[in-house]
Amino acid sequence: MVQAIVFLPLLGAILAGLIAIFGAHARNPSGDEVEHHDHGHGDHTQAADAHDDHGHDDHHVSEPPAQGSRAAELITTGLLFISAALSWVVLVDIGFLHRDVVRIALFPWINSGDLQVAWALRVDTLTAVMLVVVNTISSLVHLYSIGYMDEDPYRPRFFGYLSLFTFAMLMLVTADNLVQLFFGWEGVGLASYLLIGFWYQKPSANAAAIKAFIVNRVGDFGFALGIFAIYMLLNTTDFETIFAGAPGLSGKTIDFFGWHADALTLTCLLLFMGAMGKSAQFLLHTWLPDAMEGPTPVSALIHAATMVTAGVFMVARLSPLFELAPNAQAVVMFFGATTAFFAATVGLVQNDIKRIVAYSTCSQLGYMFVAMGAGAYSVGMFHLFTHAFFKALLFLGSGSVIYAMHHEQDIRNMGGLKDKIPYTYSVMVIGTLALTGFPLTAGYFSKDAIIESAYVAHNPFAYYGFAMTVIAAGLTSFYSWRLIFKTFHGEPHDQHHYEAAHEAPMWMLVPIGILAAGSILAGFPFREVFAGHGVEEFFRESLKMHPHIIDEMHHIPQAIAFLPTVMMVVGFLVSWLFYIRRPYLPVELANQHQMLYQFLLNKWYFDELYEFIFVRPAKWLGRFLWKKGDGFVIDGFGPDGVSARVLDVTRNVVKIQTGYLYHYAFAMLIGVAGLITWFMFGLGGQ
Amino acid sequence: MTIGLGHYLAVGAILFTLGILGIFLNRKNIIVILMSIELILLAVNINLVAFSTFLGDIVGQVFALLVLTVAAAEAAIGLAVLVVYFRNRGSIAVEDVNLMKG
Amino acid sequence: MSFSSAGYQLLPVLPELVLAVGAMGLLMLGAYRGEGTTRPVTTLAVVLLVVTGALELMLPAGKLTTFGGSFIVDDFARFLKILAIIGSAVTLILSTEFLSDPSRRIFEYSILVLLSTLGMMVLISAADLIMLYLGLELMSLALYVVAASNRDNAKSTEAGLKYFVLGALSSGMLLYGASLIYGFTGTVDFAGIAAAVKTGSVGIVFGLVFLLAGLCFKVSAVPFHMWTPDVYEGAPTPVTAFFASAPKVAALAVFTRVTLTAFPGIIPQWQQILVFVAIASMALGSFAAIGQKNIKRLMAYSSIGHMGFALVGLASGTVEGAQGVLVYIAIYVAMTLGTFAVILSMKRDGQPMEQISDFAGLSRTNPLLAFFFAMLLFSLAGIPPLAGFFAKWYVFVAAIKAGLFTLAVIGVLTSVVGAFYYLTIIKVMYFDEPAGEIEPMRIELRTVLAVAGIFNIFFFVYPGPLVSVATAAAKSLF
Amino acid sequence: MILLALFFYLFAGVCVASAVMVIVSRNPVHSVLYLILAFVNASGLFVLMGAEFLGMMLIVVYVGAVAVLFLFVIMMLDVDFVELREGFLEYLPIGLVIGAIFLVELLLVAGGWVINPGTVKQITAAIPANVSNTEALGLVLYTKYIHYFQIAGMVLLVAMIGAIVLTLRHKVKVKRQDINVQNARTPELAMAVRQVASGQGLQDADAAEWVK
Amino acid sequence: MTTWPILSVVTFLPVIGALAIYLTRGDDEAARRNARWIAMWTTLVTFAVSLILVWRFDAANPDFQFIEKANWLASGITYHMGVDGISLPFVILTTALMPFCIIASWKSVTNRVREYMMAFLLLETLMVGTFCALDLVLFYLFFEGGLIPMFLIIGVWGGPRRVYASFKFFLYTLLGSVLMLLAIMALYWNAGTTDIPTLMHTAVPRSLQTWAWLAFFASFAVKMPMWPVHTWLPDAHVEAPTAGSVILAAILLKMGGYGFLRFSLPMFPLASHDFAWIIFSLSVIAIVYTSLVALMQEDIKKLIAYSSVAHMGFVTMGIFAGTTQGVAGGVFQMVSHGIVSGALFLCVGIVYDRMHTREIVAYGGLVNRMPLYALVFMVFTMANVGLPGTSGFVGEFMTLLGTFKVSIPTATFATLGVILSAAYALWLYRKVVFGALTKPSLASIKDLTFRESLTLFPLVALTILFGVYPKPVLDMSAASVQQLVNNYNAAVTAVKAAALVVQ
Repeated sequence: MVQAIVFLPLLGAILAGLIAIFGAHARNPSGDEVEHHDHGHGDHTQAADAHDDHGHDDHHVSEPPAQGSRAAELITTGLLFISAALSWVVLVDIGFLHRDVVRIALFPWINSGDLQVAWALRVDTLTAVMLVVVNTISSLVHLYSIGYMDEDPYRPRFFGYLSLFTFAMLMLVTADNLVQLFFGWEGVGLASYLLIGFWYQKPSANAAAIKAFIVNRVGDFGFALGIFAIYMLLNTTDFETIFAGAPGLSGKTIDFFGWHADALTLTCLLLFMGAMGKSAQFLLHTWLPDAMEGPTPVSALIHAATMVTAGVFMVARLSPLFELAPNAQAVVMFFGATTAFFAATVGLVQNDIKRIVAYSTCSQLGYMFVAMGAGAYSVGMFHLFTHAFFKALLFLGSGSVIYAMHHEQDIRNMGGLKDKIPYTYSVMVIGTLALTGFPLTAGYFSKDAIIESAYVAHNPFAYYGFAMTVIAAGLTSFYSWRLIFKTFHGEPHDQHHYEAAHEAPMWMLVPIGILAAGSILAGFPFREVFAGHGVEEFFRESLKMHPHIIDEMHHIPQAIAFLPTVMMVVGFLVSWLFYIRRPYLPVELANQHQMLYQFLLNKWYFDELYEFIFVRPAKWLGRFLWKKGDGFVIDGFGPDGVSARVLDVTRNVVKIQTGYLYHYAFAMLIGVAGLITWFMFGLGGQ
Repeated sequence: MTIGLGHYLAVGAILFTLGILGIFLNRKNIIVILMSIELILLAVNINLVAFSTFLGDIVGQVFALLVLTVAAAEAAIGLAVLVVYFRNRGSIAVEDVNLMKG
Repeated sequence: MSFSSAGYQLLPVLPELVLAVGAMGLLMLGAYRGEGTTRPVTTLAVVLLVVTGALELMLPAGKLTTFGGSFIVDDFARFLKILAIIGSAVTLILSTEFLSDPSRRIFEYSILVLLSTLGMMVLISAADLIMLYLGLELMSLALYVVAASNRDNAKSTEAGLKYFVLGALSSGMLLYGASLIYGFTGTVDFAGIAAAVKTGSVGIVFGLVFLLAGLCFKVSAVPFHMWTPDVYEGAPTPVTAFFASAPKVAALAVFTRVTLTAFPGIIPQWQQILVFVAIASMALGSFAAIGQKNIKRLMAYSSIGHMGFALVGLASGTVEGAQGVLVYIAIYVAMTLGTFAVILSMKRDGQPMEQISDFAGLSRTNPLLAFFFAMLLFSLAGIPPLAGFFAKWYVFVAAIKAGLFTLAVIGVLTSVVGAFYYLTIIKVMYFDEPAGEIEPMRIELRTVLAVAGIFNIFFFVYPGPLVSVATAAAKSLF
Repeated sequence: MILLALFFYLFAGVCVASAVMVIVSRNPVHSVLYLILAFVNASGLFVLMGAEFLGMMLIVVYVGAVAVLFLFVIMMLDVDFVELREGFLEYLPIGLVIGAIFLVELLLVAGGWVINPGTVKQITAAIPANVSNTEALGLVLYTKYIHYFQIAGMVLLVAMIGAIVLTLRHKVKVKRQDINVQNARTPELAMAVRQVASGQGLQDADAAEWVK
Repeated sequence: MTTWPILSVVTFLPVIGALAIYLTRGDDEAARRNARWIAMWTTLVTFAVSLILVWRFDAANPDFQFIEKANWLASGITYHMGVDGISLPFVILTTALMPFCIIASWKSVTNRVREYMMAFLLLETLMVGTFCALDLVLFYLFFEGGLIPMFLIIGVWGGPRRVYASFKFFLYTLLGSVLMLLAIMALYWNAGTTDIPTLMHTAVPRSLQTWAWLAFFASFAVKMPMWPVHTWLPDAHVEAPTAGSVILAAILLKMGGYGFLRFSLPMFPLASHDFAWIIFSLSVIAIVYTSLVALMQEDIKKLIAYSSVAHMGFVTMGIFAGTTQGVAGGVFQMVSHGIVSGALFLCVGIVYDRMHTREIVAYGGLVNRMPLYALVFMVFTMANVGLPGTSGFVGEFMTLLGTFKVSIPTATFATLGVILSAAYALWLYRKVVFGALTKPSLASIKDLTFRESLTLFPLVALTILFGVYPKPVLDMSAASVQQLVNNYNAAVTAVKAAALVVQ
């Protein structure tokens, strides 16, 4: 069953990929045909061919969809639904019926000496939760995409990528060892790269795709080093063995560039670096907003619900290590809290509908890491679980809006849409409620639990985490409602698009509906097993919780417990004031605090900063090393220089050969004279 | 005031050096170079004979005799070469012997 | 067979006698029959050389001496004599075209080559200083004449003149050295010298320096090499081929025999001389050749460099060293003769071409020739698996064993520089556009090239015979 | 003893002085004459050393043959005696310095030469007592050292061949009688009858053939 | 063991093919076709025979197998052939890639086809021989001999600056090698033999180890190539014809790594241990430096060439880490890089054949017209980046893992290459393949032909297969690698123990 869950998407990906390839190949002449033409008709045919094809490229959108598009869609979506259904079965089996942890060894991968890495599937509760999240969201996104992408000629490819992504994500969550985890980790990175750059004609999409991949690689740099460190310490990459051996490592140190670091702390920090990259945490977050260049379903699936939570999952998976490294936990909490606050502030002023949601995602991921840092792993997972629903919902809803507005994404050009697309409006409101933590929605339970866990955490950054998350809760509420108000309320700003706006087809509405239901229902029923007393029983060995955190969370002051809700209300009110009641206020505010506004609008200038610190120096250095290093120094003093010197010597040597007899005789004389002088003065060692 | 081996050898050495100097200091014509070579051989012969006498060994004189013979042959060849060279170039100036260099 | 004169066994000198008498017979033939006999005389000369070589091989095995020990026929002498004879014979074969020109129908050419070869054989077998000197002069005088044998050509006569003047100077130096050695040891016999010379007193070292200077001139080692480029360029091409092969064999032979049998007691002294000379030769040969445009001049520098490599083996002063020298010179002769066969075949419109640029595009117009030539050049550069590599291998192994690391390192580095100019020729042949057709290759050139080329390419398959013979030859010196 | 020394210095002095003159004379004829002088004095030195035969040979061979040959060639070539050209003197000092070093070292070694007593035992052919120098040489030259003699003969042969090859020229333009050719000549070969059209003369091609 | 000299057959079979081509005279179209087909069949048969090696190879035996020994040169220098788990993968890699090279040259080489094919076949012999030789002199013969055909291949069939590139290639490599030759001589002198198995069990004196190690290093570092002696590689790659680049990248570079494994580590363990820091530094510099340089390249081939240098940095680092994973990873990385970089050069060759330029700016948007090509190129780009699931990952991962144990700074800096490789590879892909197809010159460019697909798809399959299931290669070399590492560690520990006793 587990194999089916994991490999059905792969099968779908391969089938869709084949369809895409054959379709694309059929539309583009191969070199073979050129030869054929050459024999038959010569240049004329070729020229005509060329002209035809050029025409195609100019009117790309009008290109007919590839043959078999529908087949590809149905195959991948169907397989995904099977997978999703099976995932729920597995969750029930393992989480609620307490079946044993499943470990399926497939076949060996890297075997060398004591390094034994195998392909294996491991399903425990943690994995099962992820399976459910991934497959459910993915299947819904597939379904949604059938509608959303119906104008795109390259749908088979798109669905192939989507399924490929799902497969990689499943490999990630079912990994039994760090290397396989890394495989899935990079696999989702690849899929993300491909999907962001799906519209490869767009330079911005290509740039965003590369940026996503490379920034993730920066994280992976740390992740890889973490794996190496673990292997060095424990000679294994298997989770079971690592967890068994981890307690023995306390007190060990590693000499890391002269710093005698505590082994576990260092390892955890390195691994967390990977998580930061994948989960777009502060400093490595820059790729996420740019990733919105990809089609909206991709944003929903990858950049909201699943892939970006891989970092959270990884920390949860490695909770036995992190529990042993309190310093590392502190760092996790610091970065989580900072991200939560930072992303929320940036989200306040963004105008692109997807970017607002993206920053919101970023911020929510920060929340999850706060929980991880607090040691309340299950709570973080809870938020991951609920967030998947309402964030996917928000994205898909945004997609629906964009679809309705014919690929308009700027909220300043929207307004008043609630009448044109009421269904979308209502689900967006549901999503927003869940996100902002409106009582009894899914987000309410998970988010409050995180804030509580931060409050009670035994961590130097506990209060910082608490404060940041509370503030961020208010900000979240503000920008979320801002989005709703600017998009659906008020006057339409772009009359042309407004007129044309219409509700999306059923392919899209159904998945949104399901997600809306999930956004409400995913909270309460699971509250007990994620953030209550059922945690032990539910997660069993798959998480190593801080021993008392759940208990302490239940004993915090009432005032604290209500604080997030208060913040939520404040945020809503301010937003209402700004965008419904007094729409001129934000403009004035922005004008008065131009600096602050620009600072936020430009995302704290991170892109510019990185461009300045990393990208440009790297390019400069590359060019310098190439031209000066290789060209001037190495070649100049190496081969080219030496050969030039050789030629100089040659010129001089040849000059000695004057052609004059007496010079020749003179040379002989000097030779003999030199030698006898050498011996005369005993230099010959007599 | 005894004239020993060293004296003869010294004469030989001086003649030898003069012969060599004659080859590379001479810029006038090649015949003088050939003569310098004869001087060198003469120096050698003086050496050989001196050694022969002072060692009481006849081999040195035999050697000298052969050197003498060969020197004559060498002179003949040298002059022959010189003659054909002159026929080609119309000159035997040393610095004109410079068609090939480098 | 009692075969003696003045109480001396003549059997060991039988080949030399046959050669001398034969040469004089051919001289008679030519003198009485005139110019028309050039071709038959040449042919007969080759036959005579072959007979001489065969006789040399048929001599009883082991070490034969005669003339009171001043003439030695041992494995070493046999090996090198055969090599010198091959060099001379092949050169004669290569010369047929040169001699067929009406203006140059000089049958004496062949006679001179024969007498020069006689000189080489004497030189190779010489075991005292007088023999050495006489052999050397016999060889050299003939060489001076053949260098100028294109007597209507200014370059040829200039080459002869330069060669003569400097050669005479060098033999003067050699003689002076010989006289000092004689004076010090009281004998001219190598064995006697070896017995007398146990320490390097200044007088003997002076003698040695002068003696070696004379020998260095003959092998054209730096700084006694100056004649080489000019003479190689000026002399008629077949003569250049001759210069580059047989005399080098003889000179190197006597070099080896003198140093190893007459002066084993002062190895450190002459080792220093040889190290200096070898380094200078290798370096100069490599560096100066790069600037050349004339292929014959280039070959001159190349041979200077190669002699430097051969002397590296000798500098070690061991059996391995001697063996290395022998292998080196054998392979060198093969490579050189092959190369000159190519150079001789480079004719366009009846005119010989000597510029490197004339080889442009040879791989298109004459691929097989180009291929063999390229392989010869790679071999000269010492690139495995060609024969030239093994030549270098043996000398450098010997140097390493003797602890001459610096010499070895400099040697291999200069060989890299040397590879550059060989590559330049290959580049011209293979990478450049053809400069025009060349005349079809004459059959004798083809044969020589094919034999040399095949030896060169396939030497690595079965190197055993040459190596073992060289080993035996080297051992016979010790 | 003193006399011996005096003669030594006389011969040696004149010999060296004339050697110097050989290389510094501007006129090659003078050089040759100085060369002869040097040889004569050297032969005197030989006589002083007791090598009378060699002394005589030096005079006979060198003075009588070689030097005369030099003179002959100088006369034959009729060279105009070139003056020293400017610029060549710049190498003179260094040449002289090297030459001086050379000379000093040689003198140091050769001048102080002492026969090593051990080497006297080495000698192979001691000069027999009570025998004239010529006879002593003759005793070994044709017996023990016959091979040297023979090879020297070959050297002379080479010299002879070489000199002939290089210098002897068969004159190409000289007309020689060839009786066979004369006897084989027929009227057909000797003449041709042509029909010459009036006013046109012989065609060029015909003319060429005719002339040949 | 074997009844027939299988290794000699594999080695010299291509020579027979070359002779056969020589016998087909003429230069018309028919002769060219014959030459191509003979070359094709020769390489295929050679490959088939080499597969027998795989089949009969005993992977559990760490020693040399298929031994052949015959008298050759003087004492101690014999014709000795054999393979073990370290050399066999390279033999197979060579024989396997040759048919691809022949196919890749099928249409693109029209000039002097016979000579071209002969040169390639001779090159194959020399390459296989290098990996099979168990005698130092024999090894050197093959090792250096390879310069000749490669020199001609670059020089005759190369690009505009081919003369410079071929000379640089030849002289640079020769310079390194001659020093090795001296070291070989010194070893010969020391042990009286050049037999590799014997030498591996002969203790070499410490000082000789040092010098010999440095001399071997000079040769292999150039061949590898390691920074800073790498500059010949970009030039040679750029100017060489496609198949030449493939061979250069896939096989010739591996000779350096193979040499380190075969000689430096087993014969001079102490020197290797002493000098490991040099290797580490140079490797790290190579990885970071050349990656940065690759980032700024304007020529596709040059970029890939620089990336090769970086990837070879992982190999050297892994090998001299002296750990099982490092060494095995080095071997695997070389095999993988052989496939991947070879394939990348094939990819470049395909567009070069169409457009006759390698300037990156001349391309863009190829995916619009060449979807198959884009797919294939993507796979190899990702393998080049070291994406898990492709063979590129396994090698990089193992070498880094193996090195981390020994030197954390080295591994850390080297891991930076993971980021940089992504940067330059994806940048290249974006500039060449992605984007809108706006350049008129590209408008009528055609997708892969059948023949081109034939060269690329098997390599795609191998890249992914070895990425997911590298076991065949790893198992093949495991025993030999383990023995190598054990001996190395034993030697190093012994010396350390001795040093302790002295203290």
